[in-house]
Amino acid sequence: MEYFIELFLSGLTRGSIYALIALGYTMVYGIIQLINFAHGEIYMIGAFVALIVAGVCTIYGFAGVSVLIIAAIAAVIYASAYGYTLEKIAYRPLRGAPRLSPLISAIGMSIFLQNYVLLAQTSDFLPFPRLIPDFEFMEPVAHIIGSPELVILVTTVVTMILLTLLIKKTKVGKAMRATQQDMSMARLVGINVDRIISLTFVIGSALAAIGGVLVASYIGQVNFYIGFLAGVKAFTAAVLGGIGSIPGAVLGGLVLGLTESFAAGYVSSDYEDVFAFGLLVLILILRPAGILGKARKQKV
Amino acid sequence: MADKHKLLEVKGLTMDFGGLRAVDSVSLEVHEGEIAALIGPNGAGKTTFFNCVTGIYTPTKGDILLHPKGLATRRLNGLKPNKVTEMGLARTFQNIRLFPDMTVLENVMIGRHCRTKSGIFRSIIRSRGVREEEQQIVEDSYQLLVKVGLGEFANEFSKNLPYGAQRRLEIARAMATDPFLLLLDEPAAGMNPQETAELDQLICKISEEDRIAILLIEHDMKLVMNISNPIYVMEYGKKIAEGSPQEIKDNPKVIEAYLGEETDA
Amino acid sequence: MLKEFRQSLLVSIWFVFLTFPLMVVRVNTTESIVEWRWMSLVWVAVASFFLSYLWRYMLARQQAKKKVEEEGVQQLSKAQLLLEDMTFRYKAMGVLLAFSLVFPWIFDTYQSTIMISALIYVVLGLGLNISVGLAGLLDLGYVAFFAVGAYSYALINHHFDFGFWACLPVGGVLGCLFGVILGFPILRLRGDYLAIVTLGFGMIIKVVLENWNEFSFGPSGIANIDRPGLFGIDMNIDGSTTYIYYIMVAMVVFTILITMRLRNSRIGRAWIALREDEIACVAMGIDMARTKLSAYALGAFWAGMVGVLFAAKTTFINPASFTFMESAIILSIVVLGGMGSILGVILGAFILILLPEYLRAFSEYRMLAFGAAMVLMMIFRPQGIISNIRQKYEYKGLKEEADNG
Amino acid sequence: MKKFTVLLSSMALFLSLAANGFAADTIKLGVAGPHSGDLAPYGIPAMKAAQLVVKKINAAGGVLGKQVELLIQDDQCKPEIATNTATKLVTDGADVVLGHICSGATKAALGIYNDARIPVMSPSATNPGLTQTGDYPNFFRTIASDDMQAQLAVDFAINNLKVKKVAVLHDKGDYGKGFAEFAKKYLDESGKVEVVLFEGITPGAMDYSSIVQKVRREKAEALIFGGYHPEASKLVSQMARKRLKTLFISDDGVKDASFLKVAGAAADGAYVTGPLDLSKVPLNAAAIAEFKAEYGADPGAFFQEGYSAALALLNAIEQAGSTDYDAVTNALRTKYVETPVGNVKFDSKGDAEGVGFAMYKVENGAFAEVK
Repeated sequence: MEYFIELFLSGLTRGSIYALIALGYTMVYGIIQLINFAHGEIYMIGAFVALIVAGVCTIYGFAGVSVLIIAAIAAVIYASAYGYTLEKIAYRPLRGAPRLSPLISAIGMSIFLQNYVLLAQTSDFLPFPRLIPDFEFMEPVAHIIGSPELVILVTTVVTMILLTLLIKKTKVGKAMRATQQDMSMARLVGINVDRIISLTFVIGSALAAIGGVLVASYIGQVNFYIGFLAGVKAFTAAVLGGIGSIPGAVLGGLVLGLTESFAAGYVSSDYEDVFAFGLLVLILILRPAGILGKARKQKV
Repeated sequence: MADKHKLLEVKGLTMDFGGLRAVDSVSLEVHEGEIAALIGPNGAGKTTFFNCVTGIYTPTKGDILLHPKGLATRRLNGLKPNKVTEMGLARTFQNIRLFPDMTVLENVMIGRHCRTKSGIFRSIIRSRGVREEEQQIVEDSYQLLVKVGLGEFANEFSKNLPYGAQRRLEIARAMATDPFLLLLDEPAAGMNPQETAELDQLICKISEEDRIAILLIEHDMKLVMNISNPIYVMEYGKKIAEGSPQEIKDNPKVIEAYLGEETDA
Repeated sequence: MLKEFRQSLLVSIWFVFLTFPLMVVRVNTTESIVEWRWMSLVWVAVASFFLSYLWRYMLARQQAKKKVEEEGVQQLSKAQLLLEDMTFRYKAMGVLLAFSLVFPWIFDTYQSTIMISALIYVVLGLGLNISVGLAGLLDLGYVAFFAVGAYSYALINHHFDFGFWACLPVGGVLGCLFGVILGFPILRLRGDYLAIVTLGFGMIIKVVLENWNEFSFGPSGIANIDRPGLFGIDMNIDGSTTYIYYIMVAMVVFTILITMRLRNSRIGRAWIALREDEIACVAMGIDMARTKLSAYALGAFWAGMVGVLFAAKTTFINPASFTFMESAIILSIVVLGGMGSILGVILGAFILILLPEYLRAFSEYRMLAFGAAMVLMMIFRPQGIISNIRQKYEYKGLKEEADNG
Repeated sequence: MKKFTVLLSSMALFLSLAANGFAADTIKLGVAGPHSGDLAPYGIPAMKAAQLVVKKINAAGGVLGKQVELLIQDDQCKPEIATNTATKLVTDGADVVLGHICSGATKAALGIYNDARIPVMSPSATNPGLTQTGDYPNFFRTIASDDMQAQLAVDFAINNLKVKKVAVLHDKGDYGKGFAEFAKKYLDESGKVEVVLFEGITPGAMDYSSIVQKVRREKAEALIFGGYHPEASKLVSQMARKRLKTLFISDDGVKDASFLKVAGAAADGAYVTGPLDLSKVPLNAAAIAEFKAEYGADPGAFFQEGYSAALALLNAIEQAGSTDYDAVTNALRTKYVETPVGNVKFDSKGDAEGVGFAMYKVENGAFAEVK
């Protein structure tokens, strides 16, 4: 039983990170029906910026939680800026182009950003400072769930509540939902659609950056390639949950994380990825719109 | 009229989207040689009705029966669109759906696909039979283009055609599938009066020369009243009237439905 | 003028801000050293300032071109007109073929090996072109079929000692079979879902090859695969390379011939129609599932076949050769060359494979350039280097027109 | 057809003659390995070592009175590129080749060198099959093979650490899985230890906490990991996080400064195998000093092995008195040569005699040899 709980918690931790990244995919897809393939790279850039800022801060004498906060804020700002620029350069000129074009552009951007970081920094794995302290009160259960896991879970839940509030309660959120429903209609009623799209990228990138900082301080290392697999998995999560649906992304992330964790724990980690993608194919065959996705009738 | 062969018979067709009933038990018949029309205000469910008949949607309830001449009756519910087309029912689209990066001629040649049969291996070997079939496709398609008045544009990209010509190209493409019943979804939308008049003639010509029955959705009342009989009227998913043009003109329900719409427009 | 300047200045400042932490700062936490590379900041500032001018100019040009096209005027560049000219085409093809035949006698063995690699990518590009370029099915796991072909030869050769020629069709057929098996459940999916699922399949095949030691010998791979045989003649490395080179040339010619015929056939038209508009396509009586499956499986066929040759050429294969990056490179060949265009794909393969080979000094920037080129191509020249030219048909009416006019 | 083959072979003959003709003025030492891409850190030190050796020897009059010329080729550690670079080196008339770095690339390239009868010496390809299958008579190496590491790790676990239950993990890669499989084989053969877990982990996966929990559930006393340092540091960090006290034993791929840096305190107490401590070998210190003088930094991975291989190859040509294949390989097998990895000659399979591994323990952020 304890083993089950252990696996459950590590699946939950991993799943909530997937969920954070998956939200960016799902929000962007909901609005412009594009798989933002470079989203995983935004996550990686977030982690890298946090690493650099935290490193500089530590060397110049800051310490403890203040470093974590400064680094996280820098990561969020920079990831958002990259997300914003990404949309402006690689996707906006392609609005109205055949569907394959922005997707290929996104793959190109993903390769570009990876190699940009590789060349600007290094191909080595860099140590990420352990910014999350070990809490005293967690010590008795540390072998099951450690402080970083707790911080990850709490941060994820808080972020998601904030996101839900933003989308449900604010004017901007309403505009986002309107744009998602019908872009041309939203434009007619005076919503600045371009700005809403930019904003979606900014929010999605910020969430990815939070995920990046959390993961990096949890596992303690960063390199230019971490975004690829994380991005693919998070996208899988978004599709699992039903792409375009925000609760779907969260659910998909958790389902995927738990599946991987239980598969590794009870079967074998040899075929971890096979389980993840197998689940995806299975769900897509049984429920093409994903677990929570609504089957959208194509307008003819 | 009763002695004419019944080609399409729709009984109590109902289509739900989630909680929304877009089409509510609509029945309709099209006989041989007829030009039937389905009219109604925007959002009445006409296009949804078409989509159900042509297999793009699977209807929630009701029967769609096809009685090809000399063949057994087939129920179309839930059949894939390409099967429906193979059975001799072709359509055009309200918002034009041509293949933009193919030439005008190729667009029509696609229509011939389901009536021809060269497979992958034979296409690779390109035997005499395949070459002959290919040439036949080209000739047939070109003849259709000439018929709709687009012969000179054969090698243009279809995206470069003017709007009215694109509509006619859609009709030619649908004709290429050798249908006995043609479903036209607002063929005159966006056309000027002269183009509409030409379309009017074209539809009559197809009906008379090719012995193809036609069911059309249209907003242009003049066109409908000129050429179609019978006319079915839908509003809010329900059929509210059917009959000859004269009967429809005098039907108070229809007048009400249209007057209501005209104030919007 | 001033507005332009201000805009460029803003862009420049924005990029300086954007690239600052990654390009300027390098931090070594263990030794507490921060390296500040201010020079790169200057480069970024200057480059982004001028590139933003270029960017705006190109965008404006693109817009203008679009407008002209919307007005229905068809533009064919001089190069395209030249290509349309049949006599020129035949002459050019003759020269190219002659050149490719004498190539190994003019250049050394090394050049031939490089050329073989490029030709392998030509075939891969042409194969992927069938599913992506013609039928519009984005396949991000194409390398999986390449792996199927390579492993089928390596394993059959290892266990049963069958030769290259016997395995060549087997590799192709197995690739095709895998295409059908994988394609069957997933081809109902919408375009973007297909992309992620194929990506997943690519990864799954690699994971299976890595884990299933009894079958695939795991990550250590299979060594000492036989080179192609020629009536049992013993060949040294030079001879064998030349021989493989000719096999490859023949295979490319064969591939071109067949894809050309397919493209201009009833099947090829159905693929293109499917790419253009799925709904209209099925409404015109085309069986979507079968058409998609045939495109996907045929694409896989070429990958499988050329995989056999790949294994025979390197004589050693392991799962590390079949990564997502390979799929991405093949995809960029198709995209840069021009989706659907056979000549474009060939040119794309040569540029993408040969250029980095000869510009070894810049090899670090290879992937960076690939990525950027994919984005820029999509924005400024979505049709690729050489856009697809549609076939013109001869019909009776044409002659009459000419007589009348 | 016959004509064609005649043409083919005469052409080939011409080419090889031409190559030999050019080769007459200098001794050509080919160097192949990853010099770009993410694996470049493993290839560049050996390349620089070759440059240093050649510079020194040329300054002293060269080999057999001829100057030594370097032919450097990048293979990015990819088998398919390695065959191209090998062909390039053969075409350019290399007499001996130092390389390749990765086992996969080496396997792919060796056939080509073998056909051209060129001796090849790798400073780093540790795959046992390279020497033990006897498929590659032209192959030599200045590093010991993986099975020796695995043997050492297993012996150490059984005899020194006295563990009874061992979990074996690997990164599914060529090197890591090979090591893990040998470790499992030796553990099973010993009969004293139970292998409770044998699994691959996914490099680049977000975390390894499930597998760490699994190691705990199986009550393994020691974990033997085959792979490289990024995964190893992730594993030890997560074990520390989960308060798992299982001993960690790994291979040479983990004995890297990055492991200490990235894993930090969690690395303390980990055991890794690595080449014997060479600080006592006089030539080793000299080689490192040479490097520092030239580049102002510490040499990276496989520098000593690369330096030794370059020395051994050129020495063998000198001893043989020609670049003839049989003479050179014979010299390599019979004549001792003083190198940074010790005074070595090569056995009939191509492995260097007297080159082996030692066990190191991480103590206070450094590797310390366990006696």
